Amino acid sequence: MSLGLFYALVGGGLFALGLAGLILQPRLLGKILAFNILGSGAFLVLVGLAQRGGTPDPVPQAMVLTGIVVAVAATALALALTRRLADLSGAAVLPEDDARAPANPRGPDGD
Amino acid sequence: MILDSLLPPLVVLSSFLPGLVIFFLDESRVRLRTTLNLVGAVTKLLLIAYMLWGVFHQQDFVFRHTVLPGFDLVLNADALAMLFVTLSAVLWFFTTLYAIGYLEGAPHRSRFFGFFSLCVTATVGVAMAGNLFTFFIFYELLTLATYPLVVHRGTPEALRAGQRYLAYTLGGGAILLVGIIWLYTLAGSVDFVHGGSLAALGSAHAAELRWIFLLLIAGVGVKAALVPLHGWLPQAMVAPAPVSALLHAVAVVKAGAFGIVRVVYEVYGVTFAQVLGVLTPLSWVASATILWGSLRALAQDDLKRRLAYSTVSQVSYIVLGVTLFGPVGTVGGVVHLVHQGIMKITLFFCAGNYAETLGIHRVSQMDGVGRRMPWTTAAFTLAAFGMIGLPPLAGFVSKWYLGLGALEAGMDWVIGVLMLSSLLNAAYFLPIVYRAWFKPQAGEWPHEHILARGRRETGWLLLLPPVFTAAAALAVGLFAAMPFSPLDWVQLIAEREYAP
Amino acid sequence: MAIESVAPLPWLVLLPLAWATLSFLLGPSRGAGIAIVGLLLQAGLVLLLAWQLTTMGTQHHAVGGWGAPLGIDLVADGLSVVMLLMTAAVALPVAIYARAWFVAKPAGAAWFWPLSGFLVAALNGLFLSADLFNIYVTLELLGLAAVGLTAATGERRAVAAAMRYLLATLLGSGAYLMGVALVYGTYGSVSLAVLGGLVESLPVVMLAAGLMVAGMLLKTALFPLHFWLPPAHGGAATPVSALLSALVIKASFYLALRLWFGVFEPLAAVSAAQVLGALGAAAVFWGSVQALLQARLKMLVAYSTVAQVGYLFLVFPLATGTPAEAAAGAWQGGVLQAVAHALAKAAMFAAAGAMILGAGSDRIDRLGGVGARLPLALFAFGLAGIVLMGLPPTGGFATKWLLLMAALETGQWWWAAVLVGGGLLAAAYVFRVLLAAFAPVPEQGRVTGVARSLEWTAFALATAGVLLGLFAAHVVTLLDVGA
Amino acid sequence: MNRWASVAVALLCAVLALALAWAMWDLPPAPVALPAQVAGSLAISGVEHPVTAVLLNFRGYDTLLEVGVLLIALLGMLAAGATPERMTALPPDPVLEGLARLLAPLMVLVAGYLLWAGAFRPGGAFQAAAVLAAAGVLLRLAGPVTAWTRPGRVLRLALAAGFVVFLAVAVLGLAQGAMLEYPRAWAGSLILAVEAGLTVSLGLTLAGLFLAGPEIPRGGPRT
Repeated sequence: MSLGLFYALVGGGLFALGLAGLILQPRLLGKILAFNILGSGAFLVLVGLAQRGGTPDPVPQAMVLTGIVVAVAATALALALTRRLADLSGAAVLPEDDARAPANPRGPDGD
Repeated sequence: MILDSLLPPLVVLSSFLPGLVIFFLDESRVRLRTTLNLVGAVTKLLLIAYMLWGVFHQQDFVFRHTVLPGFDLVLNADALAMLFVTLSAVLWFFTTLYAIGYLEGAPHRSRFFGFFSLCVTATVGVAMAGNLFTFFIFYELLTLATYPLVVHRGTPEALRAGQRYLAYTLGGGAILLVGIIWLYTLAGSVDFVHGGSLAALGSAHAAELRWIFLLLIAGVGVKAALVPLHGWLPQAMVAPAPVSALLHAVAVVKAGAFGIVRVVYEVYGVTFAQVLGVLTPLSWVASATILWGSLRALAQDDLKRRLAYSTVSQVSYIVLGVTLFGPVGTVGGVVHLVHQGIMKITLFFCAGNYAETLGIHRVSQMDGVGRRMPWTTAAFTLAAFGMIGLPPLAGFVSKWYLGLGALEAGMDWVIGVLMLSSLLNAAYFLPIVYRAWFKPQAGEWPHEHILARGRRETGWLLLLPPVFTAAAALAVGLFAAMPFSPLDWVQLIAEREYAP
Repeated sequence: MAIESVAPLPWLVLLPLAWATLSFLLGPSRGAGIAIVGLLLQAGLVLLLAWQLTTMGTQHHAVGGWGAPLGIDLVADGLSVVMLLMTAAVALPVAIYARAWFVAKPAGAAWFWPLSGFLVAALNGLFLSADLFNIYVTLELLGLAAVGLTAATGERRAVAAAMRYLLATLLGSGAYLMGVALVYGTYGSVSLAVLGGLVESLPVVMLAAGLMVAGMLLKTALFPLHFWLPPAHGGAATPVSALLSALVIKASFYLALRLWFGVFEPLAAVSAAQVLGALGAAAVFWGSVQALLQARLKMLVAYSTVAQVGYLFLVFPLATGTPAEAAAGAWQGGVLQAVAHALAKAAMFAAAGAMILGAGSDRIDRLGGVGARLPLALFAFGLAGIVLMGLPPTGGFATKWLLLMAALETGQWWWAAVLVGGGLLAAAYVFRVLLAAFAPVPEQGRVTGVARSLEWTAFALATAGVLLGLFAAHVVTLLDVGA
Repeated sequence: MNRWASVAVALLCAVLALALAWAMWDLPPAPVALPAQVAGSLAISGVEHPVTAVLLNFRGYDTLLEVGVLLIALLGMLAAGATPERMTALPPDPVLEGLARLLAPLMVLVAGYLLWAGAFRPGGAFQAAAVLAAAGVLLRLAGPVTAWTRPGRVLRLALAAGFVVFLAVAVLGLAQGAMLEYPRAWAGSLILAVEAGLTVSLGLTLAGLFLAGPEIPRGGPRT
């Protein structure tokens, strides 16, 4: 087994781990961490699988750089929203009832 | 000629465009709105007069626009189309006049007249549809345009009636659509062709074609108020009188009956339909509807409800005529399309006049109304006699040809249905006429809105339309043998349909 | 410069990026004017592109001059151009609407213009890209812009919805990225053109395709992955709701379609397609019933989107492993449904927004009097509803027609039942609103007027949805280019 | 979520991991060999390091959009609204502050080096920007820099500058025939210009992801 393939296998495991965490973690911070694990898994597969033959490949490396920046941006936005939500509702979790359109506590003022 | 092919869409647009403009007009622009209405109505009549002349001389007016591959929007002004177009355009003109008088000072008139025009647009489209797709398009448009008219008053009762109306008609539309598409996948064409186009498929698909026939007839039968699909019609009576007049005489119910005519004659072909054996069951349904409608009418005290059940019954004469195999039966059925329209619109105009002038809504309140409103009552009487089938009125001509057609088709039992139904007609119309003319007035009128001024018993815009249509009901019976009478025109259609 | 030499492809991405940046530089709540000008130019470019397509066929642009697989290619075929037309046709009226909306309701206005500029750029970029990894970047651009717009009112409900939406969209693109990684590892390229000739039925490719399509299902909110959609679409500022429901979910649907019937065609299994169809059918019924039960107008409209998304996925069973002619019809029907729904749903949200603004409440039972005071908005709502019901002669009908034909031609009558039944359910929830708005009000003058442009843009969008049905043949012709 | 559902999710994810491993285990070599193509075109790319060449030339379009992603993440944070300052107030620490003031210029220098080095060895705009952003975070934590809720005109210009330069270069390329096509002779300089712009903007944006949002309570951040 080449080093590249090893990375890729680890990446696959991290991806699955992240997926499980994203679904199962109740707290938003946990979900955000899980997303980062999931993303890292995908990056590892991208770089590792392409280099399983041993030759380094600059294309996936560049792609992963791009991907990391995107992930940083997404993480930052997620953290900001979490903080904002915690300020507004007092807890960094998603309200369970939201999908069912709760009554607006501030009265029927539309948007 | 390019212009000739543009005439059918122009006829459609002549009410669509004014309707669209009216919809966005401010409520206070009474004069502009009236002008637009009348300009549209008159333009339509002129266009139709020109086309009638052309169709008589075997000229074709066909418009075609491809919507999707294999799906053409076709407007074809054939003889049958022109019959219905003329009927609806003429009656629309009168109804517009009537509605202007009827709604004077009422709220939401822009909305009303906007949808009113859309409604006639849809009817004209139904009439000129050259294939089932086009028919379906306008058939559904008709549903949508009439819904706001039915709920126009906005009362809980009206809203309920509207809901029921939608449930029936949209359901019917969905069934119709499935039938059309099934037929199209089977036959590759759903064009209206003289003599039908399905005979070529032969008996290999007989079972499927019977199912499709059921779907199509059920789809259009909802609007034609065939029993047991008639439940929406009596409820829709909450609409203002001009709407009821239009619904019963011109637009909705007629579109359904007209659809049955098209399906039997020009999709299946009457000969092929006979071979498939689908006509006889349809004639049973029609007969049942005729008798059931009349029986229910007997039990109604509300004048408009009584008229509504009468419509259920009368429209099935058209369906019955269609099922009588042979040209005479065809004449009887199709000509009733016109005759019933003229008579029924008169009756609804009169009912509207009673309600609007004196607040009379029930048969039991009509004692002695003939002396207070002689012109209206005279018109009512003429139309009622026509419905019963007294000679020389329009209804007599229809029933005469239906009877002859039944004999020709060897379905003698239909005569019995016709006679029984005429008796029932008499039983629910004659008491009204008797009360109106011969009973003394019993106390005050329920709610007198419009006072008599000299010889004028009510507003002249309310009075003139029923008087004219009643005169027409007499004229089409008296002069049935004259060229260009409805009967003459229908005989032309029947000749073309049964031509070898 | 001759008009033939203008290359619309790169400009379709650069132009919205430029006006987005410019409006950011101008500062908070600024930039409506340049956005509208930019969108007008964009509409012109797309029309030019459509014309080029019909005369010269599929259009290509090799970014950086390298060409695939080293560089990234932009390709505009019929499907791309129809999607681009849809984007332009929705974004322009919505921009005009938004300009008036934020005057009346400033919540969420601050960074609306730059965010929506990036959103439009992402959409255009996604529809044009022929490179799997580049598509990933456009997906993320699109998703984050959409989340930012959702959260922008700063209200608790909106922020919670945005958070839920963000997690869903990140998970979706994460799964997609994993698929890209597997594909690159297997074939050494992410260019659609290169992969087109290489893809075969290997386990790793099946896994990649499964992950990518699943990611797109989540982003398109196909039942039962729709949980994030109603609060996000129902809770955002109205112009945002219109953009999200009309356009954003279509991007991921487009991608699912592109992949399934494009590079992954050799793997497409009838059984998987039937599953997608079944989920679509469940979405139609679940979404419609939920819409019927909502007390709030915008939530009703949002659940209607859940239902309408279901129709989109009927394409898969109808066009996978079926005879070529039926498959072509189903495919056309699916794309037309995406466009018809985009126009109608944007119109519906716009009209709903105007009605809510006028009535001062988004509760459906408080809409009484709207019919009298805001007839144009209500009319637009009704027209849009008719498109969604699939009644003739609208775009929704053309869609339903094509799908029904395909269903009956291939003997899959159960999908026909879904189409017909779904139309009736749509009628039920649309007329529920109309009924409420027709109801007379005891208090005179409770409903106030709104800016005219709010009503007119809704009406224009709805009319476009209707006219689409009459001119569907043109769209279908365009769609066939390069298909 | 109840226990059984959790177990089911965990099991499914485990199955996914195994499936991924099995699918990746014994793959034949990829039919397309991009590294060779990259190497073949490196000489005309304007830079010597292959990753930088891919990042800013061959797939520069990805990078252009990715800068957009960063910018909208920042916009999204700003749009979601300001939240009150939640940082626990540290006592003013002259040592910490002094150190930060000393380190910051040094970090800017390192960023400059990384930017320059990117053309021929690992490094480049992103690495440089990350260091710049770290400097910003450090200064914020140590005190001298305050948080910002709404960027002013100058700050907006700086935030967007990198993107604007990149866009301008993309448009410039159209004159050559394709978006982002660098003229051969100018490729190196243009890429450096883009990278310089990006370093500033990305550094600020990344720092902004940390700095943006908190509303400064009355009386300054430290009270």
